[in-house]
Amino acid sequence: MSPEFSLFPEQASTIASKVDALYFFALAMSAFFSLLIAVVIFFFFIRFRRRHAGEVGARAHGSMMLEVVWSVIPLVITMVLFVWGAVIFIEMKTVPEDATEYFATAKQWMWKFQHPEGQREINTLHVPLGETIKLTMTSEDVIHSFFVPAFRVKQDVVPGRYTTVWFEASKTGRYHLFCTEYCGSHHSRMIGWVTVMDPDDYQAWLAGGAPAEAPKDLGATLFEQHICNTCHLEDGSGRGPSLVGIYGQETRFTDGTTGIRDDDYLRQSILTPASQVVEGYLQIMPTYQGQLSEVSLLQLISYVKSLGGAPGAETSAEASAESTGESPE
Amino acid sequence: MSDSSAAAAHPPGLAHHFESYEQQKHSSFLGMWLFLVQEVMFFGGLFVVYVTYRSLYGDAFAAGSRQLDVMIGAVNTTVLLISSFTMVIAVTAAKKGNRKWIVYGLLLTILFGGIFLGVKYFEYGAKWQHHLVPGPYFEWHGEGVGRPVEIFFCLYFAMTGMHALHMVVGIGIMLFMLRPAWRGKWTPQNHNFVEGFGLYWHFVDIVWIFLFPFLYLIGLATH
Amino acid sequence: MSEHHSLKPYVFVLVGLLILTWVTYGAALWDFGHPWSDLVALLIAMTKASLVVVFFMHVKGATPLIKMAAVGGFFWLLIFGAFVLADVLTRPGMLEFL
Amino acid sequence: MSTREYDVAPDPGLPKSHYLNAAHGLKSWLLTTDHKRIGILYLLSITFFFLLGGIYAIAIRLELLTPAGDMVQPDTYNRLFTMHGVLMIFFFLIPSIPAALGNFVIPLMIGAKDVAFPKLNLASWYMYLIGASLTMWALFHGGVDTGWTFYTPFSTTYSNTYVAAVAVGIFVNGFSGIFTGINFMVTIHRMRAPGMTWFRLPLFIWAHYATSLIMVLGTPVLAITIVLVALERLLKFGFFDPALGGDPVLFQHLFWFYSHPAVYIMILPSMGVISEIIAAFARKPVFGYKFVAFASMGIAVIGFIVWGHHLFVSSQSLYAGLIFSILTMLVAVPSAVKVFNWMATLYRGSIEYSTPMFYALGFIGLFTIGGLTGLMLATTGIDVHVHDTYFVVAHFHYIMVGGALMGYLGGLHYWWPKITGRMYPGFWSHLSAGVIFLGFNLTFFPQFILGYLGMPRRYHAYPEEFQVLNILSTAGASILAVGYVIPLVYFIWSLKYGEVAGKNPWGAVGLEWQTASPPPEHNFEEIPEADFEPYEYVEGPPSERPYRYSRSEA
Ligand code: HEA
Ligand code: HEA
Ligand code: HEC
Ligand code: CUA
Ligand SMILES: [Cu+2]
Repeated sequence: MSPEFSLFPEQASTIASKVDALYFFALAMSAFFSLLIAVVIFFFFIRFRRRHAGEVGARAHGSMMLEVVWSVIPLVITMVLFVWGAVIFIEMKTVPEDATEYFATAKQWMWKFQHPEGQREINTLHVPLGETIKLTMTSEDVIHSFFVPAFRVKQDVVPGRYTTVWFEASKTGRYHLFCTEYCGSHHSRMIGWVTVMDPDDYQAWLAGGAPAEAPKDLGATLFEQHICNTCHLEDGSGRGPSLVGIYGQETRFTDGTTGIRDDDYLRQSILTPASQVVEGYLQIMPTYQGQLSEVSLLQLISYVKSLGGAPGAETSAEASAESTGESPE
Repeated sequence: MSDSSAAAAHPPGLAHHFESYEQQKHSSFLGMWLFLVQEVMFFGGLFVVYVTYRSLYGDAFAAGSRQLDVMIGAVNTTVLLISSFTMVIAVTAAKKGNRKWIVYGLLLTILFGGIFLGVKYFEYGAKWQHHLVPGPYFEWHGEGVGRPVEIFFCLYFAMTGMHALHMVVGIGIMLFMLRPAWRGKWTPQNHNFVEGFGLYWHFVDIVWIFLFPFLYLIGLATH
Repeated sequence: MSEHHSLKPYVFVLVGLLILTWVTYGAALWDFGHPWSDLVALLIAMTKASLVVVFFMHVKGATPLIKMAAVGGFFWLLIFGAFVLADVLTRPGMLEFL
Repeated sequence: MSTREYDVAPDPGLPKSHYLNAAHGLKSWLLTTDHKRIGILYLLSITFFFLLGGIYAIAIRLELLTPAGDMVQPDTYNRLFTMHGVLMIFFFLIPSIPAALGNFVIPLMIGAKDVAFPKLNLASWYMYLIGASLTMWALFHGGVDTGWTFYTPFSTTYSNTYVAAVAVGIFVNGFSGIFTGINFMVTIHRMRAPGMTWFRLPLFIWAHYATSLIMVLGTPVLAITIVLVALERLLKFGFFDPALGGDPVLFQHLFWFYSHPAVYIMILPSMGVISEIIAAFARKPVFGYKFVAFASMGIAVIGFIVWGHHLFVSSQSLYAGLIFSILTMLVAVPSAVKVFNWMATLYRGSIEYSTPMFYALGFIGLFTIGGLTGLMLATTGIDVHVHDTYFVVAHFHYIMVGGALMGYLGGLHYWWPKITGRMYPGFWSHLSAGVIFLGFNLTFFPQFILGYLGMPRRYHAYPEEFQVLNILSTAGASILAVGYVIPLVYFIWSLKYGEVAGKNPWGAVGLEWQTASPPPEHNFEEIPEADFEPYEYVEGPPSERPYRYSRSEA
């Protein structure tokens, strides 16, 4: 089961080969300069060793030309590294629009995952091959970090906010999942597996699992349980604004500032509604701090998102809406 | 500041490793200024935290700010500015070698510094009574949620507390300065200590010049 | 350092400082809108601080080195704050505050 | 093999009166304001903490010999690497060269009787001692388990170890650094001997000027950050814990605002040492003196605005990540300038094979590898993969152990005759330099591979496929340990049995070599004058070499 000893990690995501190409470039550059410097030093060391006691070195004080040359060359090389790295980094940080949203909550010392179809897993995550997967993550306690070496992706999982990571697996198999942010006693045991399956196998796997409700449907239930629906009516006639179609849109607050309604904003609206009050409404929404678990929050948010909003926002909702026959927007 | 072992060949008040009063004076001022640079960065850390949370929790900070009494803040600012002025009196007197006025200047500065701290003491007391001290006792009944407002008060206490601590140290040093001042230790040639201390006191004043608007005034306009 | 030890200039500075204290109070009552109110307060505070630094702390007439030290600390703090804000203000959903 | 054949007029013995015998008794040490004695006090303290930190390192390596966490409990392991990091960084490497060697030689090099504020200097040592004592107190009560980075909210809310005690310890110790920094800056500005203009200063002085700048501008931010952590921990002030409304990433900004520049506090003095050694043993002025000098300042200044490269995956904004990445790249330029100028200094030099020189060459090679892998980390696209893996561990050990520590050892070997008046045995010192170099590479090179394979750091137990490389690393560490014990022995031995060194055993240029070894209490018999350019080596048989600058010898 455990992988064999090797000197290089497997490539199992679409981004892995891009990272490796850059890495090899940097490695070759580093090896070149390290060797160059070592060889030159050795040569000088032998060639210019002291021949007799009173000898001194040549009186060379410097050369402007040389200084410029050996400033500019490193500058150029590092700029290449920067730009190339930035291209990959931006790609890593920009979630493709067609990504399917999965959820992860980390806590000391385990990973909890939930699939858009509702399946839950602990310390393992099954994903279909070739599909773009977006993980929305948060932590219940300290900072953790989601790291799958074979995918070359990593993202800290921070309490109190949502972070995302995306990947598209390119090879079926079982890959290590590590927590890479030190998080206490069993940091080193907060490891698991990501299993990449053929889409068909994945469907079979899903079917085999206990039937579960999608997060957004669970969210809809919570929305009623926590009487959100008493204020947030769909037509906007309630005491609170309608939540239909708001996701990803801009809003104005009473203090004159504006903001985009993203995941973090929704979370803040539910936990600390008074920190930003939507223009035209009174500050009457109660705080739900301490009443909703991180998992419930994610479900509520995915419900709000399923009510539609900016393009690309409701992708996961759309995907699941098809199965339930409910239409967003 | 005198070093007994090597003092023989050296004029009084000039440490053994310096060549001249001039060198000693420049050294001690540069040292003092670098110390103040250090202080700027020290308080600066707090200001950066402040600015960050102010940009994250604008309304809550305004709400928290409204809990402070602006009048008290303004009066205390005045008191502190006057104490800076009385410190200038002491330093100017030291330059002239007027030991009587060094002592008066210091006494006045201690007085105004003391008033400032006294007022702060009552302000803190009021915060305690209103459950505005962060931690388990904190309670918030005003507009906005408690947490961000609590952070405002965390910063309020950290910043004013650190400022007050600097004043307490300053007043302590001034109390120790009274005796040598009266005995005429500081002369027109050598009064680096008084002048250096003056810099410290003015710096503490500057910190407050920023704290006053940041803590007391930000909530005035809204509501 | 100037050799005429008159207190008169310092009285003017003190009066200036006191006036500015009440000016900043008055300005705070006026709503300039976000973030201008804060900036006005900051500007007045900086003016006051400069008065103290330049006159009370005798940076006027000090050696260039001392001048650099006096400016350097605040300048460095500014850089510190600017780069922290470069993150805080550009986090998703934050840029709109600018 | 004697490396001192040109020292034609050996002194008959140690000078009659010098700083070591100027006063006697424990009190004369504990209350001394002599920068040389304070340097010695620091030297002893940091050696102690290096050995202690090294013992922790050995324990770490032993645990990692096998994949299962079978030697110590997980909590114990976490304390091991935390204490290792804290002791090595705050109580060994940061004070190492500045407070021990710098304290000793800076006033000598610029021709001053002492530092500008001798009492502050002593106070700084006591601050160090108090800080260290608090840390030791926590250590005896079980240590701390937060990692040396104290990330919140783990450190403020979840850890149940003595975080506050260590925090206060580091806080107090911070002031030792601030005092040293202020002292050096004023000393360098105001205490230079006549004729010692800025561009006649040894590069060691430039390096320390830059270092002091960082100490004064950076350390206070760490201090206040620690105060906030302590407030949050003790009084539940919610600065950083999201459960209390705080922002944990803000803590990381504050921490790294100090701790990244702090890595330059560790490396710049080492670079200063290397410049001295290379010039002395190639008998040649440092090539591009002004560029090397300004490179120190450049590194210090740019180094302040790159801290965000530790936060690429922390949920810092994408935009900030890119800014910090490009700024980090810029540090490579002054670093490269230094390396290339050192190489050019060797060119057409008259190179003597001596222990300090071996360390200097080791430094250049290992620092280059460490620095170039640092650039990989600064490349955002690569760092996402290797962040918080052993790749980072390897990077910083290459720079800190391979670079900074080698520089420190080189400096110690270079100035040891000045400090003690005696030489150490050539054979053993050459041998230990070799053993350290080999052991070092065996310990840390495999960690680069481990890191890219994905082995996370701060792991008590690890998957089996990583074992082979870990065994190599542990084997290297034991060789390394032997390498470090050898100098310990021969340095102590030399105190009594070492050959008397004389004023200037290396035939080096510089004011510190113009006074007796060990120097008299007030450094110079008469105030020296610097009417020579830096590193001005002049041809001729050593006996009649016209050291124009040395009045007393002429
Ligand atoms: C003395 C200590 C020291 C020094 C000097 C450095 C120097 C550098 N460091 Fe390092 N670093 C650490 C100690 C140090 N570091 C530590 C302790 C950590 C981990 C902290 C923790 O998390 O616990 C760390 C972590 C660290 C990270 C974060 C990694 C992560 O956690 O993901 C990064 C990322 O950018 C980085 C980059 C750099 C760079 C670019 C330099 C540059 O200054 C290097 C410049 C030098 C060179 C470039 C070599 C010389 C140049 C040539 C020979 C010429 C040829 C050059 C070219 C052609 C370009 N370091
Ligand atoms: C100056 C800094 C410095 C130095 C010199 C070292 C030196 C060493 N370090 Fe250290 N290291 C750090 C700074 C340093 N380290 C930091 C900052 C961390 C990160 C901590 C964190 O994650 O929070 C770290 C982490 C770290 C790890 C990663 C732990 C983990 O992430 O799980 C490892 C693992 O191999 C390691 C190994 C070593 C080794 C083998 C040495 C060797 O070079 C040590 C060699 C020295 C000796 C072996 C001492 C020899 C003397 C004796 C044995 C004396 C015998 C005793 C008597 C006679 C009484 N270090
Ligand atoms: C007592 C009435 C009330 C209840 C109950 C209530 N809300 Fe609200 N909600 C409001 C009001 C009023 C606003 C607008 C003012 C504000 O932003 O605080 C609002 C704003 C919001 C917003 C931001 C909308 C926007 O346009 O940006 C979200 C999201 C939200 N609520 C979600 C919820 C959820 C989820 C629940 C239940 C768990 C809930 N609310 C329960 C009254 C309520
Ligand atoms: Cu979770 Cu480490
Ligand atoms: Cu860094």
